[in-house]
Amino acid sequence: MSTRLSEGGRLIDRSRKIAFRFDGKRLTGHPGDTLASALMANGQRIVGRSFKYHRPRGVVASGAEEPNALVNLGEGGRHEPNQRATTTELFEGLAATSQNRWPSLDFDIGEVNALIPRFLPAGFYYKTFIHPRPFWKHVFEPFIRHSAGLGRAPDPRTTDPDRYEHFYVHTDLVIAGGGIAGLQAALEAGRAGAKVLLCEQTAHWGGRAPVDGVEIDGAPAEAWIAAALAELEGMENVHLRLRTMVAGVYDHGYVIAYERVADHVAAPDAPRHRLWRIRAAQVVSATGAFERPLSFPGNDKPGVMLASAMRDYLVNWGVSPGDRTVVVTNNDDAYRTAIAIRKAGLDVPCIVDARDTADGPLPQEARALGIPVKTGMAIANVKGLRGVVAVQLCRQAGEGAVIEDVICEAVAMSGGWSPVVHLWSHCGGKLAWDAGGAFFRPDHEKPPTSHDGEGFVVCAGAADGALHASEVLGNAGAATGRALARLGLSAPGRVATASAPDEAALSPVWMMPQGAGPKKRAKMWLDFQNDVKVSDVQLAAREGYESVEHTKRYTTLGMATDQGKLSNINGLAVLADALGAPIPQVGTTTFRPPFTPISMGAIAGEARGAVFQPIRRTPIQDWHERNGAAWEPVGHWRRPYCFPRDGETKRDAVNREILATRTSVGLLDASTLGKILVKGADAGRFMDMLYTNMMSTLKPGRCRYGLMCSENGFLMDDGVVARLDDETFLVHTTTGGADRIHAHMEDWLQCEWWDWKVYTANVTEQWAQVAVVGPNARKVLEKLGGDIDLSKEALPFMAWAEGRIGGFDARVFRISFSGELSFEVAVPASQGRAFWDALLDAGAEFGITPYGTEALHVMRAEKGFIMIGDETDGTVIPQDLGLDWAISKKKDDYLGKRAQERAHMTDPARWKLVGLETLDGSVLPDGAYAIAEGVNDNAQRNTQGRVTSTYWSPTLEKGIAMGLVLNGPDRMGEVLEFNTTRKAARGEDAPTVKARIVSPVFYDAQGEKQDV
Amino acid sequence: MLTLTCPYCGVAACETELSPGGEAHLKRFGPGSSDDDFEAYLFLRPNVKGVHFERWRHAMGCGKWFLAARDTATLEVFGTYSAQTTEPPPGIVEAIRAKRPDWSPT
Amino acid sequence: MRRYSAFAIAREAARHHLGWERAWASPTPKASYDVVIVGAGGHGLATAYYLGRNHGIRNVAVIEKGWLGGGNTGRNTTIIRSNYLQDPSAAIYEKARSLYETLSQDLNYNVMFSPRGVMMLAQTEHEIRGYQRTAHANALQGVATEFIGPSKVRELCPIINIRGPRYPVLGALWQPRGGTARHDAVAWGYARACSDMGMDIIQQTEVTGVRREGGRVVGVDTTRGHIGCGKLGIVVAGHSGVMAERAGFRLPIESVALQALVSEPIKPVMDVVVMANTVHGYMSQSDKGEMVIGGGADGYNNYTQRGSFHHVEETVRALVETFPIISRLKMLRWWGGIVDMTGDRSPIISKTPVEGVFVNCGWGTGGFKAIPGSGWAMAELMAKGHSPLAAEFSLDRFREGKFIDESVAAGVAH
Amino acid sequence: MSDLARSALPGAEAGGIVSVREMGLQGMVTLRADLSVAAKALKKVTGAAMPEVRGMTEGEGTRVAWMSPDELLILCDHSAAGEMARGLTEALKGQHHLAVDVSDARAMFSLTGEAGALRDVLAKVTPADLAALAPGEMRRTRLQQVAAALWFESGTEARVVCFRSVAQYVFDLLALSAKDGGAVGYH
Ligand SMILES: Cc1cc2nc3c(=O)[nH]c(=O)nc-3n(C[C@H](O)[C@H](O)[C@H](O)COP(=O)(O)OP(=O)(O)OC[C@H]3O[C@@H](n4cnc5c(N)ncnc54)[C@H](O)[C@@H]3O)c2cc1C
Ligand SMILES: NC(=O)c1ccc[n+]([C@@H]2O[C@H](COP(=O)([O-])OP(=O)(O)OC[C@H]3O[C@@H](n4cnc5c(N)ncnc54)[C@H](O)[C@@H]3O)[C@@H](O)[C@H]2O)c1
Ligand SMILES: Cc1cc2nc3c(=O)[nH]c(=O)nc-3n(C[C@H](O)[C@H](O)[C@H](O)COP(=O)(O)O)c2cc1C
Ligand SMILES: [Zn+2]
Repeated sequence: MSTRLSEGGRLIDRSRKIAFRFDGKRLTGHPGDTLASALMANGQRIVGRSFKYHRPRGVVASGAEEPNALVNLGEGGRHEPNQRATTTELFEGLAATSQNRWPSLDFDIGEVNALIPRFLPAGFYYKTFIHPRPFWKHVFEPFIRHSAGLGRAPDPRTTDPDRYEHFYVHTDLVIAGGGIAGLQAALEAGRAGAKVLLCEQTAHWGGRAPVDGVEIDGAPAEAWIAAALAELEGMENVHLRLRTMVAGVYDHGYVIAYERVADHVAAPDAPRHRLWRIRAAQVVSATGAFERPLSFPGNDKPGVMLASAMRDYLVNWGVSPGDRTVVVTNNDDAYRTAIAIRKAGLDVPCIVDARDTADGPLPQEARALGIPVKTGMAIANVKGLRGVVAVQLCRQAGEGAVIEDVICEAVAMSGGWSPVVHLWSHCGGKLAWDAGGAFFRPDHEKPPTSHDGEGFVVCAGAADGALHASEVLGNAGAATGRALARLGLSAPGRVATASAPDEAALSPVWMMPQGAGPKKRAKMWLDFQNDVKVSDVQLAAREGYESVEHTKRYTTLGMATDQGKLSNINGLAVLADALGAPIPQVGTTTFRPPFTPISMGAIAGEARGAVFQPIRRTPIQDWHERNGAAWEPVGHWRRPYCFPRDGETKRDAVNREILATRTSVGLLDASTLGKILVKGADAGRFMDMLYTNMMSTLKPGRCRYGLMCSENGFLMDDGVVARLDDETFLVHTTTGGADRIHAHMEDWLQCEWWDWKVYTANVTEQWAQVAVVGPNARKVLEKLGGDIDLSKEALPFMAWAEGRIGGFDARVFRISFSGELSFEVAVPASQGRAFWDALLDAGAEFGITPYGTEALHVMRAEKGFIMIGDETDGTVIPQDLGLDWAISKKKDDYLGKRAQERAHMTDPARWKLVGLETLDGSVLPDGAYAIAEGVNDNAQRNTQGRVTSTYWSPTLEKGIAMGLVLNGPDRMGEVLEFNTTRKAARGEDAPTVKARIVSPVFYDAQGEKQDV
Repeated sequence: MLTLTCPYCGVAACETELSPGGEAHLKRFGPGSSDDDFEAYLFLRPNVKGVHFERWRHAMGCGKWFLAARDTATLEVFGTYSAQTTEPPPGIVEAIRAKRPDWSPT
Repeated sequence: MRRYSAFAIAREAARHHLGWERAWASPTPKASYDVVIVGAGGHGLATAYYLGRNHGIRNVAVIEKGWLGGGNTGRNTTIIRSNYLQDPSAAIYEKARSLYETLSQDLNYNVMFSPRGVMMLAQTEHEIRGYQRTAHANALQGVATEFIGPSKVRELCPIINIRGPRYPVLGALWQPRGGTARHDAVAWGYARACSDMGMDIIQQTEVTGVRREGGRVVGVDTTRGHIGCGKLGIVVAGHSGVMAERAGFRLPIESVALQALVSEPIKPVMDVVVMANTVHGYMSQSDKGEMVIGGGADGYNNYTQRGSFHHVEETVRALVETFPIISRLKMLRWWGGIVDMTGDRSPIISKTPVEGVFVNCGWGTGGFKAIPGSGWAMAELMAKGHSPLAAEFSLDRFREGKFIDESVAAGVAH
Repeated sequence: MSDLARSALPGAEAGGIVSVREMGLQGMVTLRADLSVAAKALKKVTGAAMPEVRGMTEGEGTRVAWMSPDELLILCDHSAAGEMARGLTEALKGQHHLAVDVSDARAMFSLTGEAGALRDVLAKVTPADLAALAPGEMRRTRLQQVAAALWFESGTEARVVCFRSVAQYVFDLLALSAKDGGAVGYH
């Protein structure tokens, strides 16, 4: 059993206690503990269950590479699954529960899987569950899904109470990793005057060196680290950041870092996470190295840990892994663990070294402490069900015949180290195989390249393969020098020298013992979380999943939450061996961001609630809000759909608004309509290219409705153009069209007709625009007074005028989208709200009624006016809509004209716009199709038209619709059958609705009402 | 995440301040042009894996369109330049040649 | 080929799984084939499979520059649906979907087609109208879909924030037999079946040129030498432009990066696929427990299989709003693929200006779901010179203006 | 009509690590012209010299900011903007140009606080390189999801201009970023 020692623990504050809970048990730890160290200190050996076989698992690592110790953290809205205990700082009141087990961690029914893993090899699901067919959906898949996942999902009835934010930074250098390599790099770059951001993912500086007893410039590493920090803190150009993980490196020096601002606090009054979005000219990856496990049978049992992690728990947190620990290794570094354990007063029954000799300074020191060193040996088996109780030793060279049993509670394993090359690789940096160290390290010749085609990442220290302390600082110095040189800077000052006892070469060991048979190989874990074993990788190779990417996907090796940090290299080596190919030829899988998982909350940043998306507001929006508007989003605008009054349904409200407008006067906030000024000597010529109509002939003072097509011929926008003066047009666009059309204009002006004298300005938001509509519209405006003559004679239909209405600066357009007498009045936005209020006042005696977009839509449909987005859908040309009158025959060219000459566009069989009226007065269903005889080549029912808009008309008291119909205009009076979907989904014959083809103008066909 | 320098503002703009606009230096074909020419103008693209000339708009900035020469396989940028030109200017061609000696304009 | 079954697993378990044979062979290329397919993605492999199965053409090689299934087929978010608006689209996607229903049995390889249902949320009035139109079209196309209300949406997917303050859910287009499948298995299953028919799948071999004589294809140059062929199918997705250039023509295609991401795995909370086009995001939960999330496409040409961060930011932002529970989940991995976008965002299955050369591409952001149908149609076109399913997807449509535009129905086409 | 006129968010204020305030009505004129020949007219009407690329110049009660190679933004009294636009049109007669009052199309905010905190708050919402932004230089950029322009009035005050319709969004965004507890301590 693991426990807290009476002394030691450089990171904990023993003077204070912290209470926390695990699976409901009340436990205590100290400030400085991680959840993992605190659990171990409390003797909690099993901390989780594996994914596939539900095997009991203990802590194996001490950092980001941990695959086992994942917990559900927090409660209610703060519940977070899959939190890594090794990187979770303990805080008062922390509550965690174990995952992937039922009913309890110690007794898990799912563990039955572990008894039959033989029947569940890699990819077993591809080979079975095939018959009978419906069983997959109804039996097999639910079974698999039931055992899926790790952590518990958050409760949908709760919401995350925390806030998140982004932070943009531009800097010369980002340094990832605050070990001695990262600190050295920061010192050098700082002294050279570069702008530096140094990020360390944990809560403390210095990395491994203090744990490993490294000396720098003759003193313990900690002294140098403290001095380095002091110097760095004094530099204006250097920023230091703890709890900040560099998550990804992207093209052109874009770097994402993930700051856990408040994860170590119970209920923070601060953003929980801050996502740093950094532009760095250069990146220094001083991310260290990961220790590799060894693949021996039973290497996944609770109590088997990485040697370096065990050392971390002893030195950093004063935690003993157990009274007796066997160390198994293929290198000298792991002897440090044996020595540390022994020095802590605990027993190391033996060191099992797969190499034939071990006589460097560290092995000698271990022997001197009385620890037996067994060379050429291996572990044949780990005994114990819920954790280690003994190991059985054998010869590494053999097949696993047991030579002796060694009683122990813990095993420290080390298979060597692999540089953390993730950040180097994210953006395309290539790797080289280092045969001596048996690892991949950055190939300096092939760095990831930036916008200038030059490398922009360097690796420093252990991350570059400089594993031994004596090489680390020199390597970091040189790497930083390369990065600085690319910045045109050079590094003054001295690089410190670190020292540690020499280490002999490791001997690569990918399987232990090397001759293990299939039974043993099926118990050697590679990917701990996903339960991928040596036998699985070998199976993949045997079945032809030879590419490392196939093996990964077939076995799920490296796809767990640690992303293969623990043992991908072991897996590759096993694959290479199975294929008889050299390791570098097999290569690695792709390194993808993030380095360790980051919260979705942080990615979304502040964008939730009120600032999820901008809501564009008109100057009159407040009034709409206060008067109970139902909303219709249009782009980022949010327009009133209607204004339901007490007890009214939306439909009631729409009908009321329409009738009030048609009989007296209504009011529409039309401020969202696009308004673009087009001015210059060539403005007329430009307008003629933009619109299908002839616009250059429009007279100042007059308005004209126009159509705009894309160069591909399709209708893209419509609206009224007013000519302000000889040189100036005011273009009205649809609400959604303003920015798009303005950009479209600028595109043509800047990129095609750049010699034309035309300027545009988008003045949409300068104006509040209100449509005053209905037979009493003129009376209301006249009541306000002012200096504009609003009479029919002075201001006829399709004219505009400028002046004052009441006290307001106004432009009045005599245009109508409803068929009624209508004035669209634009006033400066700042006066918009006051103007609206004044209209309501003046109109009170006429029962003036604000209306929303739905009333607008119904009224325009009653008049047979098309609506962009309803009658058009990106496939419709003006000719389809009977708008030929708006297509100038006199112009040689306009945008879309050439496209409209293509075969399909001139096809007489194109569907054309008509009105539709059901025989029974009902409303046609939205989007219904007119059925035709027979089926097409693909057995789909033939059709001959479709509904484009359909409404209940309160004016006419019946359903009205528009649609596109084959030869429609020539078939007036014919009755079509439209489909419904009511029963179709159930496969039954759906009823159809009969409707007659009529003129699309249902109301006031002569246009008498608008022209008064 | 590209950075492109707007030739008008001189600002090294983040991709999120820009909007992309497809291939540059297209020649417009209008009424009277052949079906072949018109189809090629609207749709057919070399879509090269390598040096690409393209349009960008400094949308969250000066609002101007500009052109860029960029390698689509490495994202290296050889330069940005005015949109008011029908072919890559000599300076850009030189910059590309310096890095891609085998490259020739198509 | 030995058949896969639970029984076979039990038998193999007894001998430690040492007896399994290769799923597909690793042959040396022959001097020539009747048909060469370039690209061992889902579409290329399915084309080969149906050439053999439906048309008896088995002297076929599929040449792949990397590892089979390693293109977009191996990196997509696996959504399968056929609730398309336009007739030609609905026809081919529904053909594909119905083939998916029995694909595991046909291939004797469990591709885990899971018809758990796909729901496309309507969050504006405009979207409601659009989806109602699609539902009407689908009813006549033989595609079973239904427009459902918000309470049904909540019942089917309790983790959706129906009353989202910004875009409340107003309804959804629901295709109960849409769903997902295991993407890698689709490629592997077809590859195994092709190999079993005696076809050669030649991996790690790039086609570098197309040889023509008198305007007709006679073979291809590869990194492993010349290989002759009677007919050539180019099925290379993101690399279609590059291959077309090698064959001497241009395509209405641009290649851009599309991104996706997965969360860490959690216990099942979501049994359906949800697409929210107003806010631009979609999500499903895999059988392993990860939330599988699709991001947006970059707007510029790109061949790097990496995209820009802000597309992922936008997607995640949209999904946190739609599914608030994901706020405290963590993104595990994030990647990109290079998709081939056509001028009307619909695919191309067509003859080309070079006789004997056929092209199948342009599936853009949404071709995984089409794999069986596309292979079926492409094989028919290559074997017989005509396929009703492919007819409308020919290259001529760009010249004639006969576009198949689906953007009306869905902002994104996954 | 100043008594009827309202800015986008009259009186809106928020405090925290910096203070955010909507500045009320602000006159603005957009001028598009060939800037190489418009200097005289500009000087005459605004009293300000032609600004350099991205620069700002001062006139009598006016400010002129460079917006693009053929566009300037003139800041002036709200009540003077209409006249200013007409004056420019007059002064540039015969020359291709467009001058228009856009005062009401925009909203303006002032952010004040300690120099570091001020930059920290802005760095939460804009990808622009703030260190490269000299006082008196205007940067057009984005504030998270919307376009905006910003500049430093002094070491401890920044100004932000955005479109009127998104004023509430920008205010909320800035207020949230300035909230207590959100100090970054970077700048
Ligand atoms: C992130 C993402 C999410 C997606 N989500 C969905 C979804 O949810 N639903 C859906 O239906 N679709 C989705 N798609 C689209 C779908 O993945 C693709 O449409 C589909 O996989 C294309 O298959 P393919 O066989 O045509 O291409 P690929 O699978 O890309 O295969 C093409 C193959 O050609 C090879 N090749 C290229 N050039 C050569 C050459 N010169 N010589 C030899 N071989 C060559 C490539 O290496 C590659 O293996 C998504 C795509 C992406 C990128
Ligand atoms: N003797 C051996 O076999 C051996 C092997 C490996 C390491 N070492 C020792 O390790 C030390 C190497 O020093 P070093 O500085 O290169 O490495 P280090 O491991 O000491 O420091 C790396 C630091 O980077 C941090 N980090 C990693 N990824 C990060 C990311 N994405 N973002 C932010 N922070 C991140 C880590 O938390 C750690 O603090 C030396 O003391 C060396 O002797 C020895
Ligand atoms: C549906 C789906 C589910 C995935 N699930 C995981 C997963 O659980 N773990 C993981 O590491 N990657 C997962 N991936 C991502 C792959 O590891 C890989 O990133 C992706 O296929 C792209 O390939 P590449 O990153 O090798 O280029 C998944 C991908 C897809 C398409
Ligand atoms: Zn610019």
